[in-house]
Amino acid sequence: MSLGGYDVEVQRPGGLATEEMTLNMGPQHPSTHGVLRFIVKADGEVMREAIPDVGYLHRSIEKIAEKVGYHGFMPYTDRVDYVAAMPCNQGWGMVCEKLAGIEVPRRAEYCRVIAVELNRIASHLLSVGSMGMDIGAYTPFTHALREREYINDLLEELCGARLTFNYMRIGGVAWDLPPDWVPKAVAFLDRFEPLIDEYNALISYNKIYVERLANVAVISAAEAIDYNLVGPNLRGSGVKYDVRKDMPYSVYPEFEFDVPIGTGEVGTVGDCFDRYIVRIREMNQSCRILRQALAGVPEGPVLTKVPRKFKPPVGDAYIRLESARGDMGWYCVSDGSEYPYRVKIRTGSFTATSIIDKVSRGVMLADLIAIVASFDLVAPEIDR
Amino acid sequence: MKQLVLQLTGEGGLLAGVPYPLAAALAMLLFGAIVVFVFVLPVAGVTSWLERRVWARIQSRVGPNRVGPQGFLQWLADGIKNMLKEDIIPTAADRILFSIAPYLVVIGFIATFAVIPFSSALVIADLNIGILYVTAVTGLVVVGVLMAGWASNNKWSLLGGIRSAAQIVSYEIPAALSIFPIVLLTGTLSMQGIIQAQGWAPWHWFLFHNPFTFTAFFIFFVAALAEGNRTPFDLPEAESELVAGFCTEYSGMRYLLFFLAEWGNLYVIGAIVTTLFLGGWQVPHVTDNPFVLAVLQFGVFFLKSYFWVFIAMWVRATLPRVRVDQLMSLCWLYMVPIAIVNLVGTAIWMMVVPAGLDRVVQMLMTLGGAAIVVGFFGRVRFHLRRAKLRDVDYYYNPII
Amino acid sequence: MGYFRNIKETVATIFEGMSVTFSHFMRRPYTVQYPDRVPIRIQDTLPFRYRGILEVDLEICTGCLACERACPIDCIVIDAVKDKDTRQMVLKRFDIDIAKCMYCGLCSEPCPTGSIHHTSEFEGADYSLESMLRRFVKTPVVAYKPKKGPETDPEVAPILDRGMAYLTDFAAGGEE
Amino acid sequence: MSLLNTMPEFTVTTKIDEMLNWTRKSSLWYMLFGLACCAIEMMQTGGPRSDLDRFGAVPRATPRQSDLMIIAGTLTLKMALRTKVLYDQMPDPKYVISMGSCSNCGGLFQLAYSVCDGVDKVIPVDVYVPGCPPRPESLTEGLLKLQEKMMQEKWLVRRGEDESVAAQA
Amino acid sequence: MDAAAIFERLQARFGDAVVTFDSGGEPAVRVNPSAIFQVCEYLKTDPALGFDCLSNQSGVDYPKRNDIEVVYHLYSYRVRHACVLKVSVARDNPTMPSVWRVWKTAIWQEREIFDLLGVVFEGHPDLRRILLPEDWVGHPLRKDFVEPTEYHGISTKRESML
Repeated sequence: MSLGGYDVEVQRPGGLATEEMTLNMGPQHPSTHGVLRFIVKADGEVMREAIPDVGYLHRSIEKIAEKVGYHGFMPYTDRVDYVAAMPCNQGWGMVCEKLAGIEVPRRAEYCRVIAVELNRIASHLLSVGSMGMDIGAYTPFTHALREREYINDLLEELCGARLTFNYMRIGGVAWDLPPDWVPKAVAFLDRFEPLIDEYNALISYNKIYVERLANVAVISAAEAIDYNLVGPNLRGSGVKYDVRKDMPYSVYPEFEFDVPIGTGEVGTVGDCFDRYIVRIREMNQSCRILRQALAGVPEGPVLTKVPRKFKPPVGDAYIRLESARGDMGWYCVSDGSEYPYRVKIRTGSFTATSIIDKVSRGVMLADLIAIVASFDLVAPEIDR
Repeated sequence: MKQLVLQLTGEGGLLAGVPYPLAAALAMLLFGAIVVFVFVLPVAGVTSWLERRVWARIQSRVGPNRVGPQGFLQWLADGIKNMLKEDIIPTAADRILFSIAPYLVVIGFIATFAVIPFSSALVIADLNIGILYVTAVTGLVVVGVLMAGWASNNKWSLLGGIRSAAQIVSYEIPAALSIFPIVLLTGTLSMQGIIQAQGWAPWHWFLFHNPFTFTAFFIFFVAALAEGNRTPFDLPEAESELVAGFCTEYSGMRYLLFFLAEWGNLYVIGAIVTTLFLGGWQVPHVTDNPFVLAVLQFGVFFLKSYFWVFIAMWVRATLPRVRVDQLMSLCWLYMVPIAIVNLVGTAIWMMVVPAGLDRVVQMLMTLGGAAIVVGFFGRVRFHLRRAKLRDVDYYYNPII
Repeated sequence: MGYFRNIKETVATIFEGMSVTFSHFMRRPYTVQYPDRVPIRIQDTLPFRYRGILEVDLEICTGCLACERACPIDCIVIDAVKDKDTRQMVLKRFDIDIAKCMYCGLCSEPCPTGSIHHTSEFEGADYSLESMLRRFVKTPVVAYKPKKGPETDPEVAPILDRGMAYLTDFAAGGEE
Repeated sequence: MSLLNTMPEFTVTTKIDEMLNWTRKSSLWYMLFGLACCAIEMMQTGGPRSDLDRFGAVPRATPRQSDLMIIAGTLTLKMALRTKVLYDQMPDPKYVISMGSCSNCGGLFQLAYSVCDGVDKVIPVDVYVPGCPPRPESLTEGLLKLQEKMMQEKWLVRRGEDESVAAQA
Repeated sequence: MDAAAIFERLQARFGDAVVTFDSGGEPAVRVNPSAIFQVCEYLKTDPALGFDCLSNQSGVDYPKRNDIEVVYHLYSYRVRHACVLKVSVARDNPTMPSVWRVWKTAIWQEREIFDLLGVVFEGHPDLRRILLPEDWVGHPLRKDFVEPTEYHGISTKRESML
């Protein structure tokens, strides 16, 4: 049911003075996903603007990199994006390997891809689940958490931790796939894929849910590129771009998978629903990649010998990889010493937050929640 | 009740000599107090526990099961804890309004119990304007909620209060309009009268009386959910939007009252729906013993109304929340027009349809209702099989 | 006819969603009822690589300080001094601050004997930070000296076997 | 509560105390307040696998209705001031669990310039849970430890002389 | 188009005084700070270059050379190629034009560089601290940054228990 037009132009009889209300949403608010603050100027339920105030989780990870050395920084990369820590691990590994010109064994690349894709599913699950929760449905969230537990179990067996993996090393991965692990992962996929359909039946195509998300915060492709949106947020606006496909790294060219984009099936291309549904479809694609990768893990070592005192030559390197929140940039400057000279991490959430100010003008308060959820913001990724 | 009082005040009764009006008033007060303390409080509490258990099962959890047997005493622990917690009145709040508001909300919902007919005898007061009284008295809740939102001097509370006021006031209209077809059919506003006009079997219920009452039932249930601030219409306390809505600043005892009202209201919704559409306490004629009959009727009524409480919990665990403008357009664009169609339709139905056809339609409607239920379980089975079909029963963690 | 299609879609999708949630009444809950209502301890179900609270087998600690150096946040402190008379390494202190530890596993990778290792233990909640300091050396002990041949001491041999087994799986791909 | 603390110690008062403590510990509503990585594990703890609701602990969005604050994650200096405000908004009796290395003592972010090393610098902590992040069972254990502590509390009976002085100070 | 080709185009347009080629590390184009806006505008609007996205903007402090280097990683979604620009500004007076009119994403990325390194972008609409609190002193990613001992009464150091 098209529950009312979306036109929120407020009409009031002449002479009735209204006062603008300043709402302070966050840093502690149930739906800001961690510590994120919005200074909302509202006219009743309609927002004039919502200015994001970030930095409540600025943990100075980039400065710490200059103090702990190349190997020691690996555990910190887990904390850059705790929901999808594997891509961050991989990013740091890749940028160091590019600096020093290290070749990664093929088996290690497969291990990396498997771990990253599992983690991507876990991250997207949390994203779509919390989206459901923010819209007001709690059950999809707990179902998503339930499936996450299986992935956590798999990753725990692979690398010994549930969230902060510290799995990858410069030049490969720390641990080989455990024996009997591959069938378990395949069993998980067999179990998980029908559950995506169930999830869609439960929430994705629910009329109330669709109405809440369709046509909200439409971002055109040009705007998305201008604001440097990446990953599912960019693809939701209809730009068919995936670093795994368009700037191939690791062993991704060996796998067949599609890049889902927003098509505006219930509203306009680039609305909240498109950003949401892209994530759901990406989970399917990740399952596809995982099946191919699990079937074709080559034999061989998983780690090249890298000296404990790792000293890459002077220079800088910039790599891009597709993390769960999209194109993640790692820039590292080396001065030839044991410690990185400067590390800069360009993350998807940071740039996505910068567009909230623009798209939130004139929408309703409840829509702000949907917008924030649809960008899949993770606080430390914004603040680092 | 009237007979009981007459018996007591009559010759040789316990209260012989006491004038009847005084005795009747005392009896009403006593029964009211019993209802509140023995029935309303535990029902509200147990409902909150049950809701958590139902939620938990839907969410693949187990829910509270440590406090007492199967966690049954959870509501008691919650209640006593909240009673003993520090009661904060924010310095910026309007002290008087802030303190009164929860009581208004509680009065608004407890007062409805005055006319709920638990059996043919068990009713505090069988008002001849019973159903009108219910719609009127629940209006107090709006005042309380709006007062709470305003007095808290918190912007989230204010927004919650305003949303609640707009919502309850709007949804009173479709709710009332859906009651009218029943009033048309029975010709009475008395709750007992409405129940007496129905029978014990489903095809005697107004739910299956004709297509218009069938629709009216759903309109009424949805509107009642909205009035009770239940998901998908829980906007006033939308946790992910307004922190905790109008009760953001409330703590301790005062919050407990809101808590009580929320779950107590749920039962009221169930009871009214049962009265209006599901034949109330009507049971097949099995005995003439008034005591057994009362227990039987009470049991039937309680189960029927609790079924709708369960439905409301289940809906809450399933559906997302609507937006505030959608809430309004849902009311004014969809529910009010349909409710009016129902009203007119029922009137025409009463005039046009002959008595014989009436019975056939009722049987067909009942069959249709059964078909919907069967279809529903078909879908449930489909979902179960899809999950099971490829569920290789391979659990990684040995404990699970 | 968008009006009636909206009503139809709403009813249909809510019907579908309700059937999904109802089907969960017929599925098992997934809760592991830690701590008491579980058939086996959770710790025993955790995988071998699980990085729980650190533990040190002092019998096989060589006092090489590799773990202390590897730790990026200095949560391990070792005092190892060379006894002048016996020319042996003596461990005077081996403290790990589990309140600060980040459970990354970087310390157990370079350990030559698998002395410092992660256990599957995760229960360590306490009322004060001081009690979360793990002091392994109660009285100064002599550090372990790796032998050329197989281990002969019957007390140390099983511990060393365990340590080496841990190393082969946990730090198999360790650098250098 | 201060008025009640004047009663002498009897079996009755002890029993009542026990009952009150039981209700408190059985209904520990925690604040939905996640800071960083540990927040995800806190969600998982409330999730299906290790359901905190079993112990009667449910999340509440507003500090006014919560008894327990789980500091889940790194507390930055910018956030520390807010956390203090939130803690002050909670009604007595209130408890704090510090979850994970970062909130215990700064953990791996002790090297950072913008991180408050340890939540105990800002608000009093009842239970510390180690881990980075602690797994859900670990947090559950922390909650049980807190319940143990709560059962020792005395509300009705007179406190020792030194204790009441300390309470006044 | 690779870095050398892009440089040739820029050289032809702006001349040697404005752009130089930097081959240390990743090949990059070194741009005179005063001309960065014009260069960026050209890079975006020229159809063959078409750099429609500022993928990453970072600042690096070099106290030895006494300058702060701002690095632009550009990407073109249209042409699918990338390029790196480097701009050096004096460390004691780090001022350079903002490019937010070319790419909106620069608004926040420049704010971050201002916050952490103290580079002032002229013409920026909203140059405030972003990650650190408003009352913070100093720019922490500079190499000579000294950690404050106290912030609003909270000491920033913790004695190790060990």
